[in-house]
Amino acid sequence: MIIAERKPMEEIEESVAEYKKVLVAGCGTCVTVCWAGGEKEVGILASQLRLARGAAGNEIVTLETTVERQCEKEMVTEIKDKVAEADAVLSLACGSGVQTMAELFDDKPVLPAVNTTFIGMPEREGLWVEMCGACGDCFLDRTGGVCPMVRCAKGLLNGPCGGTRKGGMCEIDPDKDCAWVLVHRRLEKQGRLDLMREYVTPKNFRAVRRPGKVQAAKA
Amino acid sequence: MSTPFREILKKEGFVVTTEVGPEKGSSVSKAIEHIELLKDKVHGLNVTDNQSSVMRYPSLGICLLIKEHGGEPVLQVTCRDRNRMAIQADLLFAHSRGVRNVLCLTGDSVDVGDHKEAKQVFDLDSVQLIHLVHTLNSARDIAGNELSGGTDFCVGTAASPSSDPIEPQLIKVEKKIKAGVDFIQTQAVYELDEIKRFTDFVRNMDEKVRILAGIVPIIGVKMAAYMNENVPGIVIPQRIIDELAEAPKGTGVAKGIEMSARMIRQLKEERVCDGVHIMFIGREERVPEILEAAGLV
Amino acid sequence: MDTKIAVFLCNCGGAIKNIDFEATRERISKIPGVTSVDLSSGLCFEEGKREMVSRIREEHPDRVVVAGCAPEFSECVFQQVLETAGLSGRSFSAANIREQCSWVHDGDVTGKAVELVKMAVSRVRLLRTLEKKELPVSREVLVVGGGFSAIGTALRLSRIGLPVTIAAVEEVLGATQDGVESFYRCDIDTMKSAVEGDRNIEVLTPARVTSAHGEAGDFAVTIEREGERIRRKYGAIVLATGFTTELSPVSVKGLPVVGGAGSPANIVSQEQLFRMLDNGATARKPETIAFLLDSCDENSRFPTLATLNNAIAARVKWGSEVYVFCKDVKVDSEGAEKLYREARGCGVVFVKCDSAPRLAIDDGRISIEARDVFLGADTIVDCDLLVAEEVLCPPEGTEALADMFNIRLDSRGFYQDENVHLYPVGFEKRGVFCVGGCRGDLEASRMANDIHSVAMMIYGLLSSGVIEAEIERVKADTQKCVACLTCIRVCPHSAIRLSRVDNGKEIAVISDVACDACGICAAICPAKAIVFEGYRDDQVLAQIEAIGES
Amino acid sequence: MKGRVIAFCCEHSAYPAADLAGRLRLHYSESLRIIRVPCAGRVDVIHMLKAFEKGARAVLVLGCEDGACHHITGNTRARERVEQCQVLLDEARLDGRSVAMHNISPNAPQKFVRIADELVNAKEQSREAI
Repeated sequence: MIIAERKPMEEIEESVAEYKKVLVAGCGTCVTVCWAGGEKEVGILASQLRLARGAAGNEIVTLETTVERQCEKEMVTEIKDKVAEADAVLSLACGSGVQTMAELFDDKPVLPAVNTTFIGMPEREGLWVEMCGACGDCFLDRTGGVCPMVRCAKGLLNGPCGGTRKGGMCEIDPDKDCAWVLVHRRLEKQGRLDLMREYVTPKNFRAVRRPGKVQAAKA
Repeated sequence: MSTPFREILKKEGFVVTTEVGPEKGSSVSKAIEHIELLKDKVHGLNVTDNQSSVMRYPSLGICLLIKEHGGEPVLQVTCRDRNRMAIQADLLFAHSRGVRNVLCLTGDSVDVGDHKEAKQVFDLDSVQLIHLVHTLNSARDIAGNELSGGTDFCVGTAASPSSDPIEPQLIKVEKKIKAGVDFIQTQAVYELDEIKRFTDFVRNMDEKVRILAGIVPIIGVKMAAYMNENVPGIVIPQRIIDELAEAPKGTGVAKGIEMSARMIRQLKEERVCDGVHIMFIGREERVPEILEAAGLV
Repeated sequence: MDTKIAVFLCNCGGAIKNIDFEATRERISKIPGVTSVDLSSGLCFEEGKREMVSRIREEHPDRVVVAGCAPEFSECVFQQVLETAGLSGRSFSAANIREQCSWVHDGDVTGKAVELVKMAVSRVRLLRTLEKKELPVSREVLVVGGGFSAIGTALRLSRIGLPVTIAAVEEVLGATQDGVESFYRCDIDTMKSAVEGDRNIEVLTPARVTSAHGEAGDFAVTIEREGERIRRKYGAIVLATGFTTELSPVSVKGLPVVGGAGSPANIVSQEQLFRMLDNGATARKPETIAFLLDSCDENSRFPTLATLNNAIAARVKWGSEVYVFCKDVKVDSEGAEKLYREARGCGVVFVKCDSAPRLAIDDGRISIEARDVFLGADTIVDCDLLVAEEVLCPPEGTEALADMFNIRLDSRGFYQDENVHLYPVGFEKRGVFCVGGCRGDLEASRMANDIHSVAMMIYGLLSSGVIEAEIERVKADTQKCVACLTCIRVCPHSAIRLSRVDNGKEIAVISDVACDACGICAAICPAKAIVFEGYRDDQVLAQIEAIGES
Repeated sequence: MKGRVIAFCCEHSAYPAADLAGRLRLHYSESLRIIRVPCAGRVDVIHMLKAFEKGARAVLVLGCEDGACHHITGNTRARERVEQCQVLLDEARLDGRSVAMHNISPNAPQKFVRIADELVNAKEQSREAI
């Protein structure tokens, strides 16, 4: 799932400073799940904006909506009337949602209210960790299902760097596991440590050509 | 010509630079040949940086050779292969060895080169790179730390006046000029009007920036077709293709030289721009012929 | 049609003096939707209630607001009145103009009273009624454990008519206490034969609970016994897995001598000493015995009783010199004070020391040195038998059971009961209970108390065969729920699970039985999908809206 | 509703504490308005923000004493949300101290009155300061 977090209020406020009526648009999928841009966050941000602008004597009118998936044109189209009513759209969707909205309503400024951070999973309630770097060349089969591309601070492919802390923690953050220690534990448990001994050739960074495109097999 | 390039740029005259392409390998004999041949005929020798994303002998290495042989090198730096730390370190080294001119470029994508699976760095872009050079010039690194000795680089960059659409390109040129450049080399251009418009645009912003029109001789119909097809930002007009088509077989190179020289004369006489940058890739030894035909020697 | 709201103003038999009820009535009657305002002086008296019923029958309001005393006492009274008059009890809202207005302010009390009524009116307007259902429950109870408290609970439940299954990991019931009943102060044999003769109790040994899910009245449990898998439904589950003890390591010059290999034979546990005293198996009566107590574990109720009993027995039977090294003697257990006096009386010496005693072993004799707090000097005792301090621990498998029933463990790994003052034997997970040693440092008399209270609670829950529940009081909107699992992770009552609904979509489904209506989920839901009737967002916000309106 | 102070009171602790204050005739600021909630954990950030939008001078969230929450984690959740709300208010350049969380037991009416009065007075002073 895509993880995002809300931008600092100051930044958001600055981006809508010149607008009087703003549509605050949430997304009902990934960013709802990661508490960054669902209906609850839409309500909070809209209220906070009204309070801030009201206190500054520069009142703002907010409209609120949450689209099931902002990265789908068909779903975004459903809110076109609300968009038409507003001077600008403040989107709490991931970068993909913001761009879909911006493309569909290309005469309106569509402004991001969250920073899209990574693809991850919840470690516990309210805490998400990065799991996948969308490299386009998955080699989790060789690493016991732990991706060192993103879970190692240096993205190393052939084992840990020399900085692993006591207890198998990362040199740059004692709260984070060294990915290669995790790989080792996992492969050891499965009796497949030989996999870790194999040389991993330099990564094929061409696997995802930017901009990425995936064409599904024709049905 | 051992006058510093920066001084040349300040003078009224017509500036001429050309390129030395490093070889793919540790041998530098060919480069030395070209340096010896060209160093006194032009104001500056550009050394390409893994040109077309093909891994080669480093630009910086050839620049040092140029210095050793008494020429004036222009160090090309792209953002593709090095992050901001490596670029700064290289620039400090270059400066310590007398290299004084830097051409700040984005760099081609690795997709077009011979290491297609490589990770592209692009930690910075060309505008940020220009800022970086100025920061070093003020004796600081871009993290804000003071340096034991700063640099004093003359900063250049490149532009594509034939791009379509041109507007976004011009906005970027505008940012580069604001960041501070002493000269701009253009991508190969074949229409005087285009250079004129570009020069006007730049002069409007900053009169002091010198513009060197990019000259790439076209030596055959096939080459023209290939470039039109595959090199973004280059448009070879039909009249040039026609003229090449009429040339007798085996005279393509001569024809290309002739047409380039004609264009250089026009540029100089009509004061369309401040100089030229001649890129005769793979045929560096024939650059003097162009210069001669254009009356620049 | 607009909602018709009837407001009843009550001056509480004149106890609300400083509010101008006439003015209040006038101002309230202007609130849109308020169709009648009645004044009363004693709405909760029989006559007041009768009057209220007849007014409701006359006026046919959809909703009722009572402005008077605190709803804490009167809410259920008025809800019954509404039901008598044919309205749902959920059509009611109170305006607390007595405790939170009249009695605490001077000034414009009438103005505030009007505002409080407005708040109640704006809330009551938005209330929805809920369907009530009687959900059938299983009356069978599973008791996990095979010791004193497990058997005791099973017998007690059986006696009040509930069928019981005992599942214990031991080979036979009472294995721990076997042979040392009087050490544990329980008559396990009699209890065991009572179980054998009880057709209402089924015993599964050695058996382990391997999975459990569901809610109060309806738990599906899998029990494994010797490779056989038994799947059953239970209405309630009692955890009675007891405790074990470990000898606290004692070290001599940094070398552990208890708990490690090569531990001297003359360092024993309380139970070992009890057996020695009981069967006279020791060849030579120890001349001097020392006990260590409470130097590393504060939870010493059980070890204190064991120490006192053993110390007295050693004095009386063997005539040994007996020393007890302790910080404190905790005598809050039943009979402990008496035992302590008896021990002192028969010559047991208590050495109060504020730090752990130091030990030295020389040729089999153990020398104990400790600073006596009262003497202010070091005391050295050479003994030929040392009774090591015992620390209570949860038995193996406690964590697995806690995971299974989603209940918390305290810092020492015992079951953390919901609220030690209010519901010591219950958990936040309704229908799951714990008794006895598995919830900490309890002695037999307290265990017996636990057994009584858990039996009462289970009787209340299951005896009628049904649990009455309001349907969908807290509910996740099928359309809005994105199955983010947040509510499931935060629910303190483990009342929510992921479930496929009719259209095949997986969403959070909240159990009407297990839900305790706290609303934590509704507040945290990032999709605003959880609707908590009575405290919906709009119902809360409507009250805020009504404040200060005039 | 300019100037009102809104107190979200948990029905297991703060609400009975307020009632007890009433029975003991302990006076407190008239501007206090109590909204009854089943647990402090029910109070959502948006409830607090909307109260300020409506012109509330301050918002109080009152839950059970630490470790004695009827719903185990409700009071700690409430505290987290109040802290979040404080940040949100500060970000909006309002005074984050206008919202506060307190733990209270049902038999502590004096504490209820003290908390209420302290917040009301603090806000009054800060208004005067402005």
